Amino acid sequence: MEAIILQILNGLDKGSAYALIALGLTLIFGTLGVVNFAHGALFMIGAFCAVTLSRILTLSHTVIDESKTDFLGNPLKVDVPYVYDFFGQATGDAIIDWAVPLSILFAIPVMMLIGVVMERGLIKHFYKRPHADQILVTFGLAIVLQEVIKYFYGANPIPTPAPEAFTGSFDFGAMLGFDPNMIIYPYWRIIYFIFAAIIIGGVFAFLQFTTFGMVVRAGMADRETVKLLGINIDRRFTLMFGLAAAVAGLAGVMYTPINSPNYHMGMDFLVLSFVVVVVGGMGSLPGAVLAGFLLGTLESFASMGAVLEVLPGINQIVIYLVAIIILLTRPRGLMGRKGVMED
Amino acid sequence: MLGLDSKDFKLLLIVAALTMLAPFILNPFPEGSGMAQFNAGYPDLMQRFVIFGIFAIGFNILFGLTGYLSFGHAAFLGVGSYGAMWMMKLFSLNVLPAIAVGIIVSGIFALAVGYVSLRRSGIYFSILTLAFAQMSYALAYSVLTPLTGGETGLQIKSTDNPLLSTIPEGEIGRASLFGLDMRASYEMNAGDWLFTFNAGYYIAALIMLLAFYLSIRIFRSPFGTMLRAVKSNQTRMYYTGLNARPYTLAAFVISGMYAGLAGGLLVAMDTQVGPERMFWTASGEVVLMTILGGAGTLIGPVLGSGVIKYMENILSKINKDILHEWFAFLPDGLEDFIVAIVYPFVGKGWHLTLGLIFMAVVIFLPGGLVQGGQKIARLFRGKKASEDSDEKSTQSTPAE
Amino acid sequence: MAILEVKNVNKRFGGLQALGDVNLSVEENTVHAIIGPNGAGKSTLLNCLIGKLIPDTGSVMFDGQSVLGRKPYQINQMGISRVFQTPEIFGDLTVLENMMIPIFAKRDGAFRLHAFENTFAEKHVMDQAMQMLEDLNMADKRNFHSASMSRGDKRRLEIGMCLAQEPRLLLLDEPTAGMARADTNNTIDLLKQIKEERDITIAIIEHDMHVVFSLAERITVLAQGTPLVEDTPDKIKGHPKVREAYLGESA
Amino acid sequence: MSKSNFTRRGLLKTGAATGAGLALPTYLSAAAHEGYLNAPTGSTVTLGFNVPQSGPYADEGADELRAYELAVEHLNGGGDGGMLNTFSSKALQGNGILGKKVEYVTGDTQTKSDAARASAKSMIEKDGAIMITGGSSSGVAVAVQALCQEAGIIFMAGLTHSNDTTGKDRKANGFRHFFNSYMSGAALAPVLASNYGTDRKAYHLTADYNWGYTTEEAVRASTEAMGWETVAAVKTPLTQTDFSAYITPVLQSDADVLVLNHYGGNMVNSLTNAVQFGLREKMVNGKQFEIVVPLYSRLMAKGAGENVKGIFGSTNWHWSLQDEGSQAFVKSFGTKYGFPPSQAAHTCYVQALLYADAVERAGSFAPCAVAEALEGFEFDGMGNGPTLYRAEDHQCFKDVLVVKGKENPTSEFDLLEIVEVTPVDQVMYAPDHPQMGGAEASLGTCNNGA
Repeated sequence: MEAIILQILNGLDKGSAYALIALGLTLIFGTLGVVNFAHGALFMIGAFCAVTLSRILTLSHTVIDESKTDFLGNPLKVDVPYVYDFFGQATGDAIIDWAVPLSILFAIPVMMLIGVVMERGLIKHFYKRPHADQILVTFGLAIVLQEVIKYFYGANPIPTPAPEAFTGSFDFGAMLGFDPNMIIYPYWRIIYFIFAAIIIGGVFAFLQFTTFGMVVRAGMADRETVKLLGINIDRRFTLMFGLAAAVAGLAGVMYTPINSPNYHMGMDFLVLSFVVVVVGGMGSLPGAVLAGFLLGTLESFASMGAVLEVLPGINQIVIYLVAIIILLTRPRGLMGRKGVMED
Repeated sequence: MLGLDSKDFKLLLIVAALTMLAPFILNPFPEGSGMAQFNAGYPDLMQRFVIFGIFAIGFNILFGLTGYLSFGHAAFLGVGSYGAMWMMKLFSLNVLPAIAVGIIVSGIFALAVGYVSLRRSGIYFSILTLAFAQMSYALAYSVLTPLTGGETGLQIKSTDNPLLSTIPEGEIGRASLFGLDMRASYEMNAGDWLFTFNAGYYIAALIMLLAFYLSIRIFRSPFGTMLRAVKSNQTRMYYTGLNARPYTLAAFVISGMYAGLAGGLLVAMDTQVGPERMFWTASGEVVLMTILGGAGTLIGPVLGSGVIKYMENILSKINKDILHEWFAFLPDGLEDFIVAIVYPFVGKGWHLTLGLIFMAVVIFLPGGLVQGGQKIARLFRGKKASEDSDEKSTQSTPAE
Repeated sequence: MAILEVKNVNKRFGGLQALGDVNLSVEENTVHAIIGPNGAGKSTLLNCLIGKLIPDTGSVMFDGQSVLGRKPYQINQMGISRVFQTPEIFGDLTVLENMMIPIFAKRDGAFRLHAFENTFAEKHVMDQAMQMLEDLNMADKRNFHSASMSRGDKRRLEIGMCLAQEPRLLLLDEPTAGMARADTNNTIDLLKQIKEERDITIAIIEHDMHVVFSLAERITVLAQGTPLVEDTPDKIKGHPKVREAYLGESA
Repeated sequence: MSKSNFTRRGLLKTGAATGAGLALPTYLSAAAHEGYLNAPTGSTVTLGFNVPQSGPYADEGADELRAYELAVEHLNGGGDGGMLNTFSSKALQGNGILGKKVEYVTGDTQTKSDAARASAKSMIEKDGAIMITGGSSSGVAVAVQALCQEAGIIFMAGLTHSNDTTGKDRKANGFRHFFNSYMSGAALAPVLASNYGTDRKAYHLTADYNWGYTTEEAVRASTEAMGWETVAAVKTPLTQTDFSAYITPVLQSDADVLVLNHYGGNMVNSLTNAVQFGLREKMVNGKQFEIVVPLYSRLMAKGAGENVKGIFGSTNWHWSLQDEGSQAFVKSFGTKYGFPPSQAAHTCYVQALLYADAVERAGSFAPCAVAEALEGFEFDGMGNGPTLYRAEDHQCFKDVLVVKGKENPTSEFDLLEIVEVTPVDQVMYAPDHPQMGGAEASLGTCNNGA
């Protein structure tokens, strides 16, 4: 029982990451009709926004500490962050400690900007091109972005911990009447889940209740007609791209304390998020979210020892297996529309 | 000639000449010179050029003609390799039966995967093929270790004793063609130049020519026309009394067999196979090769695979020392500056250059490298010729 | 003799009765038009004939054999060809290749792995295709990229492709929809010519009365999913029920 | 037709064999000259450094490359000589190898066996490399080692820890200085027993590939021999990034130790996740829950950040060692690059020197002669104390370091502290040990490539 509850929690947690990435991916596809292979790279850049901010916050000048020596036996150079100078050590530490949450504020404008520049500078010219061309150009872009990050930050994972206050875990079990310490869940993962829910809800509300969202949804359904109505749909689509980039970026920022970011983390997620989008149904926002959570949960359950004993290796293939079954029984994914991306 | 019209025959002759003379063409720079770094005329890379050429030619039969974008083609390459490897380990070190088994095994696997995947089209088809390939990869890496050797993969070991081959005690079996070692080379010196003629390369090249010839025949056949009809308009196809499914399945299996052939050849040239040959990035690579060269064109995929393999093997080996050597003629400060500018794009940064090339090609040459070649050819031929080709483009000469 | 016999066909989509007890019989070697206002069920009926939809009840017999449950390509192989509202041709192929495909289909059936012949060396197929293009006055356009032709030419090509299969029944779904006047007249002329020169049955669904009355020998009027009346064009013109249900409205 | 199975470009660089002109194609066969492949005939000799430059191990590869560049500098008499001054064998003179200036070529393994072999082949066929070295994973090491055996080139393995490299996949032309899974297990077990007691229940998470298997096997065998019980061993996919689904079952098991048989990105993520789930604060059966990471590397410890503090593992070498060999190496590396070398850099540097030394002692570059010089070679002054290159399996036997994550690091490099230097006797095993492929495993015969 405890095991099952925990795996559901794991699934929801994993699912929220899948859902956030898939949401942006399907948003871009639904509005712009573009298959964006660089979407994983946007997630990765989001994560590196957090790394960058924490680097900025820890920008330091060096002080020589004569009492200690470095590995060569010279007097040790100690880095003193400028924030210490500005705010004193205690406040300075607190600010550095909160680098990841602060990065949200930092990442939103940066990611919006990257998204808009990407759309205006590159993607815009590919709306009418075949999907194959879109794949090639966005894949090329993904490689370039990845290599640029690798050039500046190296290939090693970079630890970006959550604020001290969130490092513990929450004891669900005690709350539900199980033995203590049996069902515990890290605070940050709970925060990630709530954060994902808020973002997803926000995007839905935005599309549902604002005029902007209505126009965009109309544009998703029938671009030409909306254009005929004299509405500048292009500018709105550009903003949608920025929004999708920001969603992916925020997913990345918040993910950094869960796993240390590295330059190829986007590629690791790319294939899975495509599977999620397609299982959900191309162009369907609720489908992407549903499929994200579904596949996340299934993956978690497949990793249980009891399951693996019966079906060794199932944890490695379960997502693909389920994707195949769903695509064969529900041709357009869980919630896809007919005729979308079938040619 | 050979059932080809004169234009196609000319193309085949050109490709034949290029592959046969590759040891010269790919080694344009004298040994020991600074530019020798760019020489690609050594057996391993030449073999890879033609083998991945075969892989891409096969992929193009599916993608270029029918428009079905398989994102799991590397699985067939891998399965072909494993099949060929076991054949060599157990039966005979002769490469021919090994390659044959590679083709057959891949063909059967492609039939199964294609039968299921082709129930869907568009990106749904792509994801289905991707899912099958990723499953193959994951299983080969882990659960199927007894069969695949896991991460380490399979090699011929001194303990392997193929049924039909006798190996001297303590020696490791080597792939051969009726006794001709795949690695046997004949070297020719000409001044400062050195040219290597490798048995394995020529065998692979001949097979590639055969594969290329068959692909021309398929492109020009009624079957090929039907495949293009599938890409163009499936509705009309069905209402013309044609069943698109067996056509796409046949194309899928044929291209799977090409991949198996490439996989078998890889093992024949270098007796080793590992599961990462089936990873999705490997499938993505053949997609990129084909689009980069020009999907649906005859020669495009071969060009595309050449460019990518060249990058991977030549560009990645350029290190800082070599750069300094090249730019040594410059004043010190300038030399360092230029090296600093160039360095991020070569050596460990070769992926960056590759990504930039992908983008540049697709932005400026929507038809791939072949289109670039046509543009250049048009420049040279001048105005009159350009009118000709304009007319041609409205007349849609199918694929070249 | 009736070549196509539709009996008691019903088709519902959820709460909507798209077709209710449709009975229709098309005589061999006639031009039979099916008309009716928007939403009368013309397209649904057509889709039931060619295998795209399966009726809930009733039977559709072609030349004594049921077409129900067969795939579109199988029905086509039985001898029914269809021309679409928007021309469906192989846009990436040349006009000549377009024309050769139905001839291959007729010769080789639904699938054949003829991977090593040369398309243009198939002399017999080539001759037939060229002959058909001559008949259509399109021989000079044989190397055109078919997607870049005018709508009228595409329609002409599509009809030609259907004829090249030598079908016994040709179904036309609003063949002149969205066409300029000149193209419409060309198409009417083409169809007239076909009717005169070939032994072929034509069933036509059409909106444009001009087209219907210049071609049809018999007309079935469909309204709200049920045949209202079936008769010769002259009689239909004067029929009060038709006037009320259809012509009256559109006049 | 004469068979030169691999070509030998080195020959031409010298110009010695040129000038035949177009008219007279010459049959070249290595055998005709020196009797082995890629024999250097001019004033230089080329080594091939095959390291990961792209992919997850790129930083480790970059560090290996730095070490090789330093080794080449020292071999050619440049710099401060590094370990040449402390190395017990004095055959090397600082004038290159056998008087030939050392040059090198580099390649990218991408941590894929195909790419690694392609890269190694190009070094052998195109650049005339006489020896290949480097790498950061066992799959690559085994694949390249097999290639070098076929080709007739010496392979000096870089960072490879799987038993298989010198176990069931050992080759006559391949040599490994780095330690292996068995040694990790053997060295760790006593330390674990003395720190955590002998009544422990261990839960293994194992990366689902060869290295993971051998490490799990080794650690299990040696901890079980100390009285520990293994309650579960779960395999995790290599491509896994989030290990929460594998960590949570640990919470419910009655295990009180978690062993992470993971390396690289897997290890960084699984350890981070395990700490997130509060495993380190957990008490089971009145005992503090503990985590063990059998193979540590400083670069990976850096990736895991705070999470490594207090966690035991083993390592081949660490820059804080105080013997003069280590100090000399740290000094020259640190002076040149500004930070201390990693264990990957150390093993690669040492391998390059050992190869050069063996050539000097053998008086020939011929692989079989070099192999003979390395087999059974005993040396000291290379940072690991007295070391034996065992003839039976070409594995180095030396002391193994048991380390633990440092509680109060003074710099970003000061992440591990040495807990114990396990003497070589404790990690010794028979060449036909079952974990090493048993009696069947054999080196085969040495191949000169001609």
